[in-house]
Amino acid sequence: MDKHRVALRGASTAARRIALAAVPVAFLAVFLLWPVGAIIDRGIRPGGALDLSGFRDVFDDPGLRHIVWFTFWQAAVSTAITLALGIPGAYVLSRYRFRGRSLLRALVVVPFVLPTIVVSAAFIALGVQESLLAILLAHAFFNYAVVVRTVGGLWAHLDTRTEEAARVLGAGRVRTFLTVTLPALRPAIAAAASIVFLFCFTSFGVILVLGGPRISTLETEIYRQTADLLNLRTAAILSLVQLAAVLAAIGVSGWARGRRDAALGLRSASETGRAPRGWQARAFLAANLAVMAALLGTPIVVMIARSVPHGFSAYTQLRTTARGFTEPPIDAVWTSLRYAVVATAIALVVGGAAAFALAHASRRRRRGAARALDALVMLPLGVSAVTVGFGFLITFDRAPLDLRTSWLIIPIAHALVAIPFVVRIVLPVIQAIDPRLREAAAVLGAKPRRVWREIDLPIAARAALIAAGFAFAISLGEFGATLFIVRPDTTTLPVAIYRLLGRPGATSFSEAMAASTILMVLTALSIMAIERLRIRDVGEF
Amino acid sequence: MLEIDHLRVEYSGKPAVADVSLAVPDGTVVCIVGPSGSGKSTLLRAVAGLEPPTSGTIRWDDRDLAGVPTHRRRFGLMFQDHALFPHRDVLGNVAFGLRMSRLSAGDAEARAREALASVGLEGFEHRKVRELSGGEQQRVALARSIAPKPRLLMLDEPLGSLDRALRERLVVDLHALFRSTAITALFVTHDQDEAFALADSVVILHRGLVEQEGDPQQVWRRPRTEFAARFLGFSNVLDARRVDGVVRCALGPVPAPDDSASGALRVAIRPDGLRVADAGNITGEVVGCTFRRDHFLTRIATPHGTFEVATAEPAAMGAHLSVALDPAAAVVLPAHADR
Amino acid sequence: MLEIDHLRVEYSGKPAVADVSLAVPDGTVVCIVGPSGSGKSTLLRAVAGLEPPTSGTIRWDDRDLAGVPTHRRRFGLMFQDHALFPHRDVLGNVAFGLRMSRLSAGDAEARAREALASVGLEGFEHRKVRELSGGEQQRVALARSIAPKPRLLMLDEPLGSLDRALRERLVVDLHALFRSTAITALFVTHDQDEAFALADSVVILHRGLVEQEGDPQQVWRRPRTEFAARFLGFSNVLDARRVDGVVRCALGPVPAPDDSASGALRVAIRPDGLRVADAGNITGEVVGCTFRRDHFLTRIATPHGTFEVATAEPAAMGAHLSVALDPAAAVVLPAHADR
Amino acid sequence: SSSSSGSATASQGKKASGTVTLVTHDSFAVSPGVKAEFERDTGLKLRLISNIGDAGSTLNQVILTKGKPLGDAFFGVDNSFLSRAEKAGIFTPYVAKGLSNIPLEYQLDPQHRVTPVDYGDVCINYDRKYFADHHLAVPRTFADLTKPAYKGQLVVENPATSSPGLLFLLATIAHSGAPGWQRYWKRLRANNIKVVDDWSTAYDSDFSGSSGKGPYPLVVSYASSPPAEVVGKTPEPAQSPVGTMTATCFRQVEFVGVLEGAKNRVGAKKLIDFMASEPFQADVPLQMYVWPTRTGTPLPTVFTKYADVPAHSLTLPAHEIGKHRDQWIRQWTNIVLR
Ligand SMILES: Nc1ncnc2c1ncn2[C@@H]1O[C@H](COP(=O)(O)OP(=O)(O)OP(=O)(O)O)[C@@H](O)[C@H]1O
Ligand SMILES: Nc1ncnc2c1ncn2[C@@H]1O[C@H](COP(=O)(O)OP(=O)(O)OP(=O)(O)O)[C@@H](O)[C@H]1O
Ligand SMILES: [Mg+2]
Ligand SMILES: [Mg+2]
Repeated sequence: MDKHRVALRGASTAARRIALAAVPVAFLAVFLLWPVGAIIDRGIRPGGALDLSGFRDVFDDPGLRHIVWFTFWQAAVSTAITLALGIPGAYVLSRYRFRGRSLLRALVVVPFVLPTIVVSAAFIALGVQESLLAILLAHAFFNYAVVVRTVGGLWAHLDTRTEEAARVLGAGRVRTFLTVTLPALRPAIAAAASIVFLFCFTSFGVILVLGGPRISTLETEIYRQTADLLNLRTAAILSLVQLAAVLAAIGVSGWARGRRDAALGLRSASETGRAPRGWQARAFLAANLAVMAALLGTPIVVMIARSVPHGFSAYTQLRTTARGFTEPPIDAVWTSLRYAVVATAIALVVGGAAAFALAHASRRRRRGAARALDALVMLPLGVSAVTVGFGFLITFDRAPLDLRTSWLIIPIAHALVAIPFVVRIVLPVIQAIDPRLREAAAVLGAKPRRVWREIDLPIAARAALIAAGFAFAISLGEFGATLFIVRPDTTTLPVAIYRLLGRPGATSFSEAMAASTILMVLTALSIMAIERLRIRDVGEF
Repeated sequence: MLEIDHLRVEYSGKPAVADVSLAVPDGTVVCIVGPSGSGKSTLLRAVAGLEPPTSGTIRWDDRDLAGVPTHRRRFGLMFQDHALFPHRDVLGNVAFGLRMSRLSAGDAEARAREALASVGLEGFEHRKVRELSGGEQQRVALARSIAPKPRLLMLDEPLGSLDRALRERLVVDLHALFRSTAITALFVTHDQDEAFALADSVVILHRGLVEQEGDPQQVWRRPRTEFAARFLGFSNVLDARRVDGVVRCALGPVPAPDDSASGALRVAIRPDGLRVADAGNITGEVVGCTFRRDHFLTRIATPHGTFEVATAEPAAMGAHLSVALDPAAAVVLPAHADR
Repeated sequence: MLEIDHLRVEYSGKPAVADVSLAVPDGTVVCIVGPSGSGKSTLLRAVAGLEPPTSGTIRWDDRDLAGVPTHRRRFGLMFQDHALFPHRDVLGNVAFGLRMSRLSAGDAEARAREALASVGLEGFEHRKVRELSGGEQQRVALARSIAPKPRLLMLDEPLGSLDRALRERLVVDLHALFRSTAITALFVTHDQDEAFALADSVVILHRGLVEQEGDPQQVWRRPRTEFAARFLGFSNVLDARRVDGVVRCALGPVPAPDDSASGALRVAIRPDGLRVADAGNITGEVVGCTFRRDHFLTRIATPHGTFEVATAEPAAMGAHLSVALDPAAAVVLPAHADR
Repeated sequence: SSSSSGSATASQGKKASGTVTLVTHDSFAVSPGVKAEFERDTGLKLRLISNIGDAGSTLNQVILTKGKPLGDAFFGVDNSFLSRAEKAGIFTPYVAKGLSNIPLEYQLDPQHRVTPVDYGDVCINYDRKYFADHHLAVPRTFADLTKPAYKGQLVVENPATSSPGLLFLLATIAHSGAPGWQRYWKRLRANNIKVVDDWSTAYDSDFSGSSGKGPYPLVVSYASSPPAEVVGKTPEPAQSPVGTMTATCFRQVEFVGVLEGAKNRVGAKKLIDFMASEPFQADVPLQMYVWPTRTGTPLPTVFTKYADVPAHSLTLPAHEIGKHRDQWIRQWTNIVLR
């Protein structure tokens, strides 16, 4: 009888968890698995019968084998470089209090929205030629923010008490970091690493522009086979290979995140920050600022410089309807903002539901289902944009999902890319919440939904805002991610930039740079505004 | 009225509470004492519905609580490690339970302020909880659990990190609160003074089992097992025998209750039940002496074991002293009780 | 030797330690007591190098520690809230400091096991720290801070959540440890028994200032301010006057030290310095009586205030009793000392 | 969501209404006034669905959605992809009003599934200032480009990923013939040409004559690049900073067609009529930097003043291109990139 009742209670909370998990599962099934599945299906079942002979062709081709190997290699090395640069940056931006910190925190995300061409122009201006090195540096440039934000989101909340304990026990700063801080950050670092790895694994623009035509990866090859050659058979095989690789990478990262989700004493982010004390701290801060300036500042400076070759005419020009536009390019700002708001909302809802479902699932059994969901939410980063884009075309062509030419398809595509970020930034923080706090709330009479609202939500709120800022930036910059989605006649800012770049003439180019500068400022401002948001009666945590 | 019946709670197969039966009648205060790790916190957690019982039942007013989730039980629990909400300020923590009970925000705040004042934390309303001293945190936790006036109040070490003066004041206040509101309470403490000052009934827990239970004075004066005796400060325990109705130990005859069995027995005496005599029964050498505020605790090694004796003056190490017994202070126990 | 000189530590402008000067000679044990929030933990944190002093200096063997980072000071600190490493098991926590001092892994483990055994936690080596009871966690923290044998050991409430029997055992063990290794130690406790049992010198802190400092027995018997007296349990404080060299209070004459000023004075008496007499100086009504293990604490309201009196038997509420004073137990204090 | 009233039964004379949707790639553009004129004249609303990808991938998207097209008409197939489009059967034939004003040389599909809208030339552009400063003769012929004097001066686009890149490859094939072009590219490679993946990298950052001030004075671009460099500059220079090697030009013609399965066929036809008409044709040069196909359309002065128009552009038959395109690209890749 007792057992039965307890089981009943378990069932109702389990039902709640399943309902929570159903949101991301349904969204990703419809907007990712279905279109991708459809396009792969066309490739491997051209006439209705399964044709896997493509596999042999692919693996017999040493060129393709090399591409697979190279794709792994460059992604792994890029990830290592990004982590090495980004973790100190995360520390500085989450633990030191100094003037201009919030601006800097917003600025590090700017690379995410800059067109690859701008970056490559900057790298070339710096004397870095098209090469492998250029690819690695550019990957570090783009993904620095991923590490800073994913890791910093947790770091800002870590209680310093255990670090102090280690110091008192004779551990120096580095030792303390390695033995106490690092294990606590492990889930966040593993999360950042997996995102960066997947980004580099499927990176497109950087490889094309900075690698030169001699370097190709699975992603560029899939693009070529699909978009240029319409060779769906080979593309499908390559997509499956890519998928397998991505799943393997996700598996490794899940293992690296560790099984034990130790609750950490979390503190308000405002309490853990301190002004740098002592010359070592100041030197460390200075070194990191120098890295940021070199890595992030240079391209930005080059971009701004090239937007003003003859004063600000390029900016004023954007207010008039240029050749090739049906409206002034500056109007794209509003379109971009509107899409970004919708995309961010979708990503927060879907990613948030996934994060909470995962946080609860990992505490008890059902690890198998949890792992599957965990991998599923990462998948959007591991699937070719061209595969998704072409998949959309052939799946959403009938009611009720005749979305191919609806504007909604664009924010949905942006949200797909942003969801992994939301999950990876929010989940480590939720998992670190001491379960005793939830128990205390329950004892004080809060029912489960209320516990969630009063404990999980406010504590994860800051992380969610960080994730929201990121989602917003992803949507604003959306370029590489959704290049292949058709769009109705509304133009987003990056598309306007691309159009301007696609036209000959010096003025078009400086207008493109001007639009990029506007995009950058817009991004920085939006992120700062989002992170200043305060959810009512939650206060600042 | 809370009734716990043959409760057993296990953590991964190992029992933390092995088999506890206990009743807390309405309006009474029951205090649980016991060594570290004996299952006190686990017992409270099980009553609050935070740990599922492995077996046994917990009932409130004859209703089985098995299917009732924590937030519906309307029990209060002050956690041993406080579990304050780091994202709320002091007032927000204390007002939390009041808000959950659908009090208006204004009323909740007023009552929270009252509760804070009662633990001496006026003016701390808007402090961050992580920036409080240990004792201040504990008082916030206490105020938080008391403020919503739960029908059963459970406190896990409520005054552990407070200084004596403040603790005595709060003991008096809690005592008044318990009496005036006829609150039903179950609390855990390591401070036996506190336990004996506040409780209507004391329960000694040992390895997840009830070792002894009863009226505080009764328990204090007449422990029934060797474990309980040692736990309550009867640090001198020696063998005894009952011969012809008289119980004798190395220190002399001891008055025995009628019901004690004959044959091998044990006798337990507190340090203040022994004294240094000019001609005691046993003589030994002083091996230690520490100051204990109002007396010295002198350790004297004798052929019958080492005795702890309360003395008014410090004793020199190595001195030879005799030990005598105040027979009224001795308690007779069955031999080979557990441990 | 640790020397603290006019130390001041502020949190966002408010002093937690206002002005403390203190010396801990090599091989001595200094105990800090004081009410909740008086700055005890902050003082220890400043000595450990975890809080920067606003002003004042901290020296070790005449060397100013201002520029020396925490991990180079080789001081041990047991945190009030333990601060155990959640990612390490019990053994990993205790061995941490040993590994930092470049001990081989094997040696570190052996010594960590030893330290664990000394706090009664054999067999707990591979438990997760989150799955320990409150007292077990505290013991792990204690073992962790003691194991590396730091040159200055600071303990913040080391035994607060342990039961009396275990605490007494550990007090004895700590005492032996301090003596045998001539360790220099600074520790904070709320338990005055503990303070007086372990310390060579006791410091009473109040609002970030040293209220009184000295030999434990001296401090216990002769508090110098009303605050110290009340803090040490002299709960009855009444006005007195010195007239013609004799100090008199409502309860009668009191022997006074020669140096006490004349005019308005105060007299402080512990509950056990008062007794119920057939014909005491003052008569009042019993307004409360609580059991205190070995006595009853009876509160008697009289025209001169409410007195707390230790009585052997419980007193009936409302009964009229007279109070008499044991003059030797009274302490004369200056009037209007702080507070 | 889109289109349509009276779609199936519509006849030529009837006034159409609703929305007509044009699927296109990114370089399609029309000025707002001209668009409004179309909407006013026909009562149709013109909706654009554009793709950021290049002409090839846009075409492939249209092929993928055959039968359930995203719109009613498709603009953006050029002569290099025409045969693929024809083979896929994505268009239905329609003879536009005003086709008679378009020279036959542009009407590459005898069945009129597509209607030519504009043409242009892909040519090598050069940086006038560079050659003047270095006292170097401007190269004139394909052969010149393989000379040591021009070593390391040319940047070209990858024909696999870029449409001007492909057209320039076709130019060399049209010029040198079947096996000859391969030898030619080997020599080009030996002369240190640079290959990049897209036009804007080549032109905006590698070419020295653009605002990018890159290191390469020769670039594969368009005959319209010289006028484009001048647009918006005040005062107008006497000469464009960029010149065109007219002997290297390959002709590109862009077409529009009615999509098979279009919901608003009548509208699509009206749109095509409009695109062949004078107002639209006159709008083409400054919107898309190409030349209008309709004879007698007035050109803006920047075009007449600054563009060097080749007397004879190179061409290849569309079916020829269609047959060999993939093979040529593979061969090119092996020669130039491996
Ligand atoms: N991080 C902090 N920020 C701001 N104020 C603090 C902080 N830590 C402590 N305080 C305040 O400083 C004062 C002294 O605190 P401290 O922790 O030293 O007290 P304590 O003597 O150890 O008290 P307890 O016995 O309760 O632990 C307290 O009033 C406390 O509220
Ligand atoms: N989450 C847990 N998982 C496994 N074992 C646990 C857990 N919590 C407690 N225990 C073990 O159960 C036993 C009882 O723990 P409990 O916390 O109830 O002790 P306690 O009587 O409250 O002790 P203390 O006075 O030290 O707080 C202890 O041996 C403890 O190690
Ligand atoms: Mg406990
Ligand atoms: Mg403290």
